[in-house]
Amino acid sequence: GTEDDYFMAVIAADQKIEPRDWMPEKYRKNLIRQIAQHAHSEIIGMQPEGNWISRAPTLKRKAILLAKVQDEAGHGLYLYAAAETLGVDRAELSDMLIDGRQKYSSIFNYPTLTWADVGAIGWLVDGAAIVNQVPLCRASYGPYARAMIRVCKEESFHQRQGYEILHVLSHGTPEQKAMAQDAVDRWWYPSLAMFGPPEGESPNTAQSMAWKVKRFTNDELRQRFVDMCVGQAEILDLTLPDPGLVWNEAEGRHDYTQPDYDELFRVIKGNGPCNRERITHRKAAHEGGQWVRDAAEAYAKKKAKVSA
Amino acid sequence: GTEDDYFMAVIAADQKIEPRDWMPEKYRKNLIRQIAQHAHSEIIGMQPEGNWISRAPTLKRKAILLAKVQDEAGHGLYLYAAAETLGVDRAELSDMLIDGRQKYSSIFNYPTLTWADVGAIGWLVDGAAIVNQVPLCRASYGPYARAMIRVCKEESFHQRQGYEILHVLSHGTPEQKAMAQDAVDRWWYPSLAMFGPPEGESPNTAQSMAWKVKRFTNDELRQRFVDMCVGQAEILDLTLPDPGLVWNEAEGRHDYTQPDYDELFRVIKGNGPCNRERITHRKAAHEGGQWVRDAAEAYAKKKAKVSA
Amino acid sequence: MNAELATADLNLGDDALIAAQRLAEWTSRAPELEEDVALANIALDLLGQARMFLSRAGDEDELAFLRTDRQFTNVQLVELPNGDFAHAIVRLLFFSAYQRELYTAMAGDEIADKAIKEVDYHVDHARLWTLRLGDGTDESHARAQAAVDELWPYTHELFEGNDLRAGWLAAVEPVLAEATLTRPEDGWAPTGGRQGLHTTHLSYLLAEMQVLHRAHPGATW
Amino acid sequence: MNAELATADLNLGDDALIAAQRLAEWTSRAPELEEDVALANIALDLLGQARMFLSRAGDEDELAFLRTDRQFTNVQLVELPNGDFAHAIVRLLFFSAYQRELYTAMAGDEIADKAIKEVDYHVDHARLWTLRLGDGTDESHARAQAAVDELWPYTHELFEGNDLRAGWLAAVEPVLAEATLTRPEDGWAPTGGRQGLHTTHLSYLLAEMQVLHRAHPGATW
Repeated sequence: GTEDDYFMAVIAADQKIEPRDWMPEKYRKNLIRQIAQHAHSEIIGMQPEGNWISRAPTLKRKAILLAKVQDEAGHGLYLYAAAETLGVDRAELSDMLIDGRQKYSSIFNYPTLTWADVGAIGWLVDGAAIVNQVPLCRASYGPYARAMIRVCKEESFHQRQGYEILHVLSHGTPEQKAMAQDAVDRWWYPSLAMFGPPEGESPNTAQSMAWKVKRFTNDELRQRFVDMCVGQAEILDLTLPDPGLVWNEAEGRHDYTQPDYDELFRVIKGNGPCNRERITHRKAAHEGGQWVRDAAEAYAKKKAKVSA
Repeated sequence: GTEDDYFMAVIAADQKIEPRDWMPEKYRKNLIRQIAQHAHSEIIGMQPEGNWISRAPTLKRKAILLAKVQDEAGHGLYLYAAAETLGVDRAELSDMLIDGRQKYSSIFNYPTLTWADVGAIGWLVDGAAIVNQVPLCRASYGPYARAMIRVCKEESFHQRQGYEILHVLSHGTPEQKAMAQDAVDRWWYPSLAMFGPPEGESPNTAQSMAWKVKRFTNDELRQRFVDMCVGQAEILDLTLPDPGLVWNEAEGRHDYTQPDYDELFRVIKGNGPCNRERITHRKAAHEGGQWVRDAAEAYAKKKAKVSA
Repeated sequence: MNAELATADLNLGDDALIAAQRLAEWTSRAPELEEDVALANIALDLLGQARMFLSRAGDEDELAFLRTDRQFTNVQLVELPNGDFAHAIVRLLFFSAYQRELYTAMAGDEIADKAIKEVDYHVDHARLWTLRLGDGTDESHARAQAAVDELWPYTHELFEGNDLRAGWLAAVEPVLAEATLTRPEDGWAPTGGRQGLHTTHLSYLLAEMQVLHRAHPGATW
Repeated sequence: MNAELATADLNLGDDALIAAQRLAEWTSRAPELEEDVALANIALDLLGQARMFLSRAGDEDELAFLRTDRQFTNVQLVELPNGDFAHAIVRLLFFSAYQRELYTAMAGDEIADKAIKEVDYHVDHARLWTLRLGDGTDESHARAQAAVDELWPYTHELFEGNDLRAGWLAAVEPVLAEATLTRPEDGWAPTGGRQGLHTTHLSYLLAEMQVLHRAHPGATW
């Protein structure tokens, strides 16, 4: 139909679809799923790093970490707002997170065992997120693209902070260096798995690329991430835990060992080390806050009545 | 009457009154009050020392402290059993503790701020308790006297353990020694106050002495305690925080500064540092355990029905 | 720098640091996302104030991570364990209204002048939520009143050695009244914080806060 | 002493120590006074076992107080935070039934032979309370079932590298059945404890347990 033609023309011209524009129902649903999953990831992502706020080793590090976790809450807010322009509301999305109908990034189902994990999350997890997200700043849906520009800017700041934490540790005492290496050993493969399964196994890729919601395949992005990390690991004086990681001169890229996708699917299906804990925590905060939200609503109604 | 004559004759002959014997109502009530207060003190007394079980500095000290706190629960059990022989039940006594109708020793309304407090409680608080309690092993009411024999035996073991903790600390590092002195500085006057106000201000003393429930005045016991502590403090190489504490050659005893009885009365009336916390803790444990006691009762009834 | 000022800096730094530590425990646990942002923001402000005061008194990290609870001189109000959200809000109201009086009285002091703008916002945030909770539902009213009753005794310690209480009451009482909350009678007035005599909660808070720093003596982070 | 035995001693010592630490947290919080005595008694037994195993592996206090969570090799089951009394009882049932199988299999080992009598009592105590809770009131049944469901996945780790599960199931399943509790399906099987990969709860437990010892390096107590 004409609407569909117009929609595809906007996409083809690399223009933005805006909330008032007509869009195919599948495009809308797909976007809601993707944006909500991203928002949920920010919210759940507060937990593993939040775990170290109370124990940060200096006051400066405590302030930086607290600010970072606060930024994640902020990202959650922009992203929920972007999703709301597509006609869902936040309470509904929140329920879908808690009851498992919508997912969040599986990376946050791993525990943060030491302070160095805060560094490794910044360097590797935020690093992978940026590689994933930078192309989304050009996504065809306007509110999403604009939210991503802001998110990516802050994420890259976080990534540098994580890198710096690891740099200090790896140039510190032997115990600190061991702590940094241990964290990188544990976070490397889960970070690679963040790009999703290889093509063919990822059901949404082709359509998302046609709609310019997604612009590169999982494997392209993963490769870009690996290539980026190798040089940084050298400066950090830390080893990436993959003996198969070597420069391939012919291809102009690194060969590397794929992550264990069986593990990824186990974690996605709910059986990672922390899935239950993450959802229980979120649920407790949400349900425990019901009386507060009720109070705010009751108060607002009283005030509206008085001023009416 | 004849009953009263017989009762007074038993007392005069230093024999024991037993649960089946007639006794004046005031004697019974007075005893219930005293035994219950003692039992409550054991139960509440678990809290200040329990505060250091998780943080004891060696596994051996952890075991000793845990065993001591367990003994206190055990003392609570014997003493409640002794009170029950006078026709009250434990649930009632427990309620009276929680709602403030019955008291516990005010000493337990002070906080245990450092590990050395565990030593100071053993040395001073258990020491004062023993001075108070040894005469009660000869109290006229049989079940109480017998419970006190067992309690006193264990208390004197606890007192030696506390003394030993302080001895190790005061002969340890400068920080440990300072910690020990700080604890003694804080616990000395509250321990002196454990013997109650001076005579004339203590309403129950005269009657209790006539009934041989109590055998010495508060001041006699306090003097005995002070005289006992002076020599021990010297061996500990710790200072008792009273510049007025001097040997009185003429009287054959030490002069000393009285504790601040205004403070004692403030604490008794509920305004010590930890009164609210102690009762809140006990109440939470008691109320939080209601469903467990209900389950045990329901199960016992089912089993009784089956076997009937 | 005279000794009196250094003590004042320690007191104010410790107050702000421990308050920040408790508030930061709320992170990812707030009743709504906006409040997660707001509480973290306030905790960050307090942490910033703590860093400035402690740095003026000495080395901020040595002071924060290598003293025992017997050496901290914060008021007991800020060290009490977190309760529900009403507890957090009422404590913030009481504490930030005190900070506002104090920083106003310190006018001309570089740190106080900088912090006063932050504290104005904290008071306002606490005030708005106190109204919503006190005058919201029956449940929120009961919880807010319970928090006021529990925390009121600990406010006396804020005014030891200063004459700020009248100003503080003039700020706090109208908020409680508008929130339909009863201002408790004055009575029990726990004390000791300024002399390093704390509730037993502080040593647990410090055990957690200091564990990593202490496990690596002399390390750089 | 060979390296394998030292590792086994560390594993068993860490299991018992962390279990004792959690159980001791119940002190003064039990639902009745008799149970305060009983839980403290069991905690003392476990602490005694921990001391014997750790002393055979090295210096008990160095091992208990100077390792990080990445160096502890207890199973995750024992480090999980305390829940309600049903959680404590079900965990004790699962853990002590495992200890009984293990110590029985170790017959001839001095420590195991001594500990087995204690563990018999622990199993019996846990069994009796499991029956009372499972077959008591609706509320206690629901709480007991929730504890069983939460803890079951963590029992798989107990049987890594041994063949004790059949015996354990033969002991535990009839207790659950008599208590009218449903034995969960096997599924999720969290692991890592034996390799020093723990839940995030352990490092908090250790921060508290070790704080005093670590604050005074080299001191005698």
